Amino acid sequence: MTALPWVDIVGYWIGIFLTICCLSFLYKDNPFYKLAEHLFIGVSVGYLIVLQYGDNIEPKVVGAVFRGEADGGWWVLRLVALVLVLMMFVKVVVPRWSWLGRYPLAFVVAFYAGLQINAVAQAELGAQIKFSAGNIDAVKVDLNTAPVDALIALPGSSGLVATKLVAERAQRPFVSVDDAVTRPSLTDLERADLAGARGNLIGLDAKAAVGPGQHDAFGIVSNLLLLAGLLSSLVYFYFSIAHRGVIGGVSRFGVWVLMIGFGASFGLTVQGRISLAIGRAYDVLGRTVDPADADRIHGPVVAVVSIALIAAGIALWERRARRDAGDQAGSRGQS
Amino acid sequence: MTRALLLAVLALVTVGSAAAQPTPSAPTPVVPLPPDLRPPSRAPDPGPPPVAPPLAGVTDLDVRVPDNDNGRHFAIRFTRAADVGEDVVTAVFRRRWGQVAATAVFPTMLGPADATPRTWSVEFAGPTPPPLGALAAGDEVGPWQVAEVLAGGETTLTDEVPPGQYEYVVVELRRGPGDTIVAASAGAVIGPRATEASWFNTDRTGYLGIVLLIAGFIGWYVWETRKGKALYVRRLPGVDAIEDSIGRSTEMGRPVLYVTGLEEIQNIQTIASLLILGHVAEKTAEYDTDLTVANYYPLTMVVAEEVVRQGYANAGRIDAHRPERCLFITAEQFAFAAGVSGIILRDRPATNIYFGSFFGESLLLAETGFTTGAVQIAGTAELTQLPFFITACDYTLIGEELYAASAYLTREPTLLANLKAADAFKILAMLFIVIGVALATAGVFDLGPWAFR
Amino acid sequence: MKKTVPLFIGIAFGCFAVAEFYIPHHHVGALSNEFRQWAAILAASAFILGGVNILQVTWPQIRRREPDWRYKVVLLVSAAIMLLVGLPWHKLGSPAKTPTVERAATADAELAARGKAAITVVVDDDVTFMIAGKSAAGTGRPVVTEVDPGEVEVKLSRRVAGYRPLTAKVTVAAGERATVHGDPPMIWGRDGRVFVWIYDHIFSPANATMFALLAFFVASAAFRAFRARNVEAALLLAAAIFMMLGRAPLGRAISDVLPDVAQWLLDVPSNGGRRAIMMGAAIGAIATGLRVILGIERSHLGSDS
Amino acid sequence: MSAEHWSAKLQRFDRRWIFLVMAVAVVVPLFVPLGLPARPDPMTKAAFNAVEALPSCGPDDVPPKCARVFVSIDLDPASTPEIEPFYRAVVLHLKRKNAKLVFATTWYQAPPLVDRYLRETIEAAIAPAGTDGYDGAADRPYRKGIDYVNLGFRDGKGAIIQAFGSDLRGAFDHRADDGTRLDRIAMLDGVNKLSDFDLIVLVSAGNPGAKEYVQYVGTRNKLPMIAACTAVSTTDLAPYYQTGQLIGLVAGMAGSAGYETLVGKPGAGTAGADVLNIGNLVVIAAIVFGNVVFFAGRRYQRRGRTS
Repeated sequence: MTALPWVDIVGYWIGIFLTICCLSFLYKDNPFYKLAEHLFIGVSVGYLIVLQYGDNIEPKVVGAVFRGEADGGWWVLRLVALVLVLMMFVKVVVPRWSWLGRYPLAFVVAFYAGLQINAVAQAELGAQIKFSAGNIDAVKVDLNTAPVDALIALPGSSGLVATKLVAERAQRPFVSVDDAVTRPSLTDLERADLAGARGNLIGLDAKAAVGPGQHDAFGIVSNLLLLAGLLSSLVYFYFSIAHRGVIGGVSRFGVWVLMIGFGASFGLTVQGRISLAIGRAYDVLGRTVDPADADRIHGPVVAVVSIALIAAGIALWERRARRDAGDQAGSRGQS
Repeated sequence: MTRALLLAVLALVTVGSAAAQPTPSAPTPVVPLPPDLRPPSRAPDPGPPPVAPPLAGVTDLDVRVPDNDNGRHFAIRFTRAADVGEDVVTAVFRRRWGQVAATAVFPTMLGPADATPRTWSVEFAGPTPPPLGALAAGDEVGPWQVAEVLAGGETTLTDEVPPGQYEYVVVELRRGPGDTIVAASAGAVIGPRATEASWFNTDRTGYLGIVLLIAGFIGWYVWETRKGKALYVRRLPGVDAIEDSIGRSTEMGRPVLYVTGLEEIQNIQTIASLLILGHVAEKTAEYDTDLTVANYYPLTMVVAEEVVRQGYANAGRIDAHRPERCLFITAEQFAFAAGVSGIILRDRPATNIYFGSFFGESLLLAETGFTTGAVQIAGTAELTQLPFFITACDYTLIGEELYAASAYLTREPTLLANLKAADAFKILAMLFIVIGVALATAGVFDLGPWAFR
Repeated sequence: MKKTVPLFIGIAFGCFAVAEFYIPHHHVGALSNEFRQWAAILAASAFILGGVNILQVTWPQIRRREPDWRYKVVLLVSAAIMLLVGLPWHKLGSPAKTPTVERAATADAELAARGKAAITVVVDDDVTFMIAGKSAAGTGRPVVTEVDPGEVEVKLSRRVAGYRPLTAKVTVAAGERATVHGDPPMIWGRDGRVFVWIYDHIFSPANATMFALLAFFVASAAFRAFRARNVEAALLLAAAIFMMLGRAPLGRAISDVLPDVAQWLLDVPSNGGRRAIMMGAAIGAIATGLRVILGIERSHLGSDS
Repeated sequence: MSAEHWSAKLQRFDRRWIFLVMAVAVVVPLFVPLGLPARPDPMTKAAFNAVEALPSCGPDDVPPKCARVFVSIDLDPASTPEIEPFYRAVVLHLKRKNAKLVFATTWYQAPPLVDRYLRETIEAAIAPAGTDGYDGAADRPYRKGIDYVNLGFRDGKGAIIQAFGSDLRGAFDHRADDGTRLDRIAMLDGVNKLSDFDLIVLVSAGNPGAKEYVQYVGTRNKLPMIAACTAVSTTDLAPYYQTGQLIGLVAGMAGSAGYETLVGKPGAGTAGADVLNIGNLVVIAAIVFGNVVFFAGRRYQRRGRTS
């Protein structure tokens, strides 16, 4: 692996300096953050226009109309798109003709609204109604007769475990869940997995049994709770009646379910956000770079130097700001 | 040797197949050919040495247009012989029906039922020898084209073809060493079949039902409002706060910031946000407060500017409209968040309104807004960001409340009718679910999968 | 004319977009794809309007020396640089440079005896070359590699992105010596040296750090807002703590029940609420979409002034 | 001035102290590792099983003997910490099975990242024989056009994903990222749309990503899809996993750490997961402390009124 050129090493230094500038926003809004912010916005705008031209305008317009690569659509149709674009430009440039701009906007807004109606009707509404209107009875998987993919879905199970179970039951049907879990052909790791997943609330014992038609009591309760939560939350979104009396009670229960859901989602996100900060620390400490390069970048040293520089800069800026404020107060006399 | 063998394949077609084979779909009349077109019967040329014992061919060949097809597919089904070997593949050939071959006299596979099997001849197969080795989809064999070579023992195939009429021949081929073909069965023939594009996808009736039901309810309630019936809707604190906080911003002489979310016009939440922006602009025009609109996509900025202009025009203050206050920041998530944080900290707006779809940066905007003491009203249907808005903002419109905000702000009868329609459908949906659960649990009938395939 | 025609255009395209979903016919599908291309073109070309808007907003602030005008200069300059660097300038200059190959006049008897050929590669020290699958780092000095006679492919490339790799096909007979010179040229445009450098060292660190700020804001929001003022807030708080303990590996260390509780919280109440919001939002979205298509709500069609 | 009651002082607690504590909580554990085991959750195991179920074949075999997998890399530099560890683990898992890989992305920030990933993990072996700390099967460098193809980036959000579902070649204008025509690449024969792949792996940090794939193509043609997402999108995608529209879901850094343990090659995910614990504790402490301040403040106001 050849050595990293100097230009890139300086690049990493600039990257670390910008990282500290952005972090200084936590202290307060300061010149270093403003610099990083405007630099970041400028670069991103340039990046976007280059990409949009390369990916949308060039192939779809220049390519389609001038090089005749219009896939499917005849290039005449593509000219209409050009006309719509011009009308949109006229709206911004020539205020007097700005009503022309309404044609492309009307097309875009209505067309996308139409597409979204069906996409939402199918994936959000139809699919969710279909799955909510399902059977709430939770029947335990019968280890002796269930197909392979039902066995895979069991807690602690996997593709390999499932095939082994099928082979085992062919020789000798299972007598109990314990019997199935301790069969010889399972490896120690698989046995540990299965053992770890036992439990009659949501564990293996709740989901699986020997013999047909056994019900998972906690599963049924959970399904009922889910249905109750769903219906009461829907009542919360009901606009036509004031939330008082019985309706008020149900919608209050609905809000509680929503709040538990939001709390769970918040708790999940905390973990995600922290891992971002960890990732950032990794980059600055040079752990996501080839070790040979990391030695030449000296990430931690540059980070400390940047922190010192920016801290001093902010201190200076604050003293000057206080002095200016002081002068203004002084010049205006004791206000 | 194998070259001749394959050429023989398409000739060794049981000529009588058309008569014997019952065409399950509409019985296409076999058009007897006028005499002059029938090929001159010639003694079969000496031809290839004796062929290996023929394989058992496929039976019950059926080609039909699949349901809800877009007019470019055929569903081909056949049954293979029971004892067919592992090394036997099924080759499906197709040919456009009715296309008279340029040079050769038009021979038909469906000629009269003379007993002697037709042997392959140059006029019939056309000048170019077929590629014997790797027979792959799309190869030409005389006038015939290989639709697919099924090596995995499949017995069904969906063939994609340009619209038109086609004939199909399905043949079993035994592959010898080095991908050559050592034996071939008699070909089962079927045709002509025409592609049909269906005009309605029956699988999606459930979804069409939803859309028509909601449209019907909207129409019904709009008609109700035309009859002057007052519609009651419960209070929505988030929306009441909008008008109060705009008033508060006017008193404090600080601007109102409106962020239209991080999605293009492609997303319905952005469209809803822009509709609300129009009504908010009307209010800021009345109260004569500065309105700053931060947009993520340029196209959204263009529509936002048009909507704000309309708001100011409705309030009769078109002169006060400043188009440069509709900003396109940038279309990069965190550069946008940095830019809007900058606006929040430096312009110090008294009201921050975040309507539309937001992602990770929602918490950054909300926390920055909190430090400046602004009243923050958020509204989105993004499930992942609602917890942040609920914790960090003063008021939050959850999911459907965002779409209802326009109606609440304007209290316009037609928009209130929309709310009533949504409520009516909600009752229907709840009933559907409860009935569905009851039926499914009782094991009587699965309502869900029946309605929504 | 100014308002009614766009309204009808909206209704027409809106209804087509709704109907298209239910009609499998391939012509309808092709037409719908074509309209999608139009919308994509409109969205993309609007970016130019975006650039114009940024200029319209920042240029007056610079001219009038408003506070922070220096930063607006930084914004415009960096955007301009990124745009310029994004254009493929290298296509304008001299045609693509190919590596030069020189053959030694006399065959090398000793090599011929062993039935081998030799290829010497002379490249700078930051160029790596690959001969017949084996790659090595250039050292500025000639490097000799023995190869089997016949056609040999020599690939020269630079480790850092932004340079176009060069390949030379050299046919050498037994005993023949060939020297290959080459210098992978720097390219401009989207995969260009400067564009990728700016992306790697300015764009992505700033982007990653702004995202990482959320780790701090999550803590301050947790401190400020998760206060058990009422039952709802208490439930929000309890669910968040359970989820945090349950999902983190530490939670499993505390007790095996926690991950199951966290998973149950995710599967039952959270899903129930989630589905309700999804369905409610979907109903609202469809109603809004229909309002726009049927022209009940027209604020996006602007005024007649 | 009487000593200010401690609870009143607490009310004016500056939240920037919390930032400092979080900064320490993130940086310090990086130098003093904890080494807690990462136990994969059921959804991550389901994703692992989906890849494990793919047929494995020899280095020179061709489909249909080899599995063909479509990998959509939709992330930006900011979200790599959570998802990149999963990407590296799943690519090692796929390469062990010599699956043919087709890469694409719908995020415009992703192309430079995808090129770096291709250089580091595809064209080079991730875990050649004898890598320490890894006893699984070794993987080999992949050859462009034979073992993998990079289709590059296409903008258009849901609309372009819908195009992938119906006409993948047309959506990429019949060209790979480096310009070679798709119909000249043998491994893509017979592949015209997403349903022609054996598995679809969605490395998705947000929008467009796994949700759009489910919305626009998943439900329509019943595709086998597994997805990795940031922890925040877990609750967004969990319903799709429950309904089977996604057959596996690797959520956040904890998910990536779990997948790494399943593949048998601990990496950045596992190391990061350690640090997660401390960070989580800080947030929980902040919540508890916030409540202490709240209840103390309320008691102080009530005491203020009565006395």
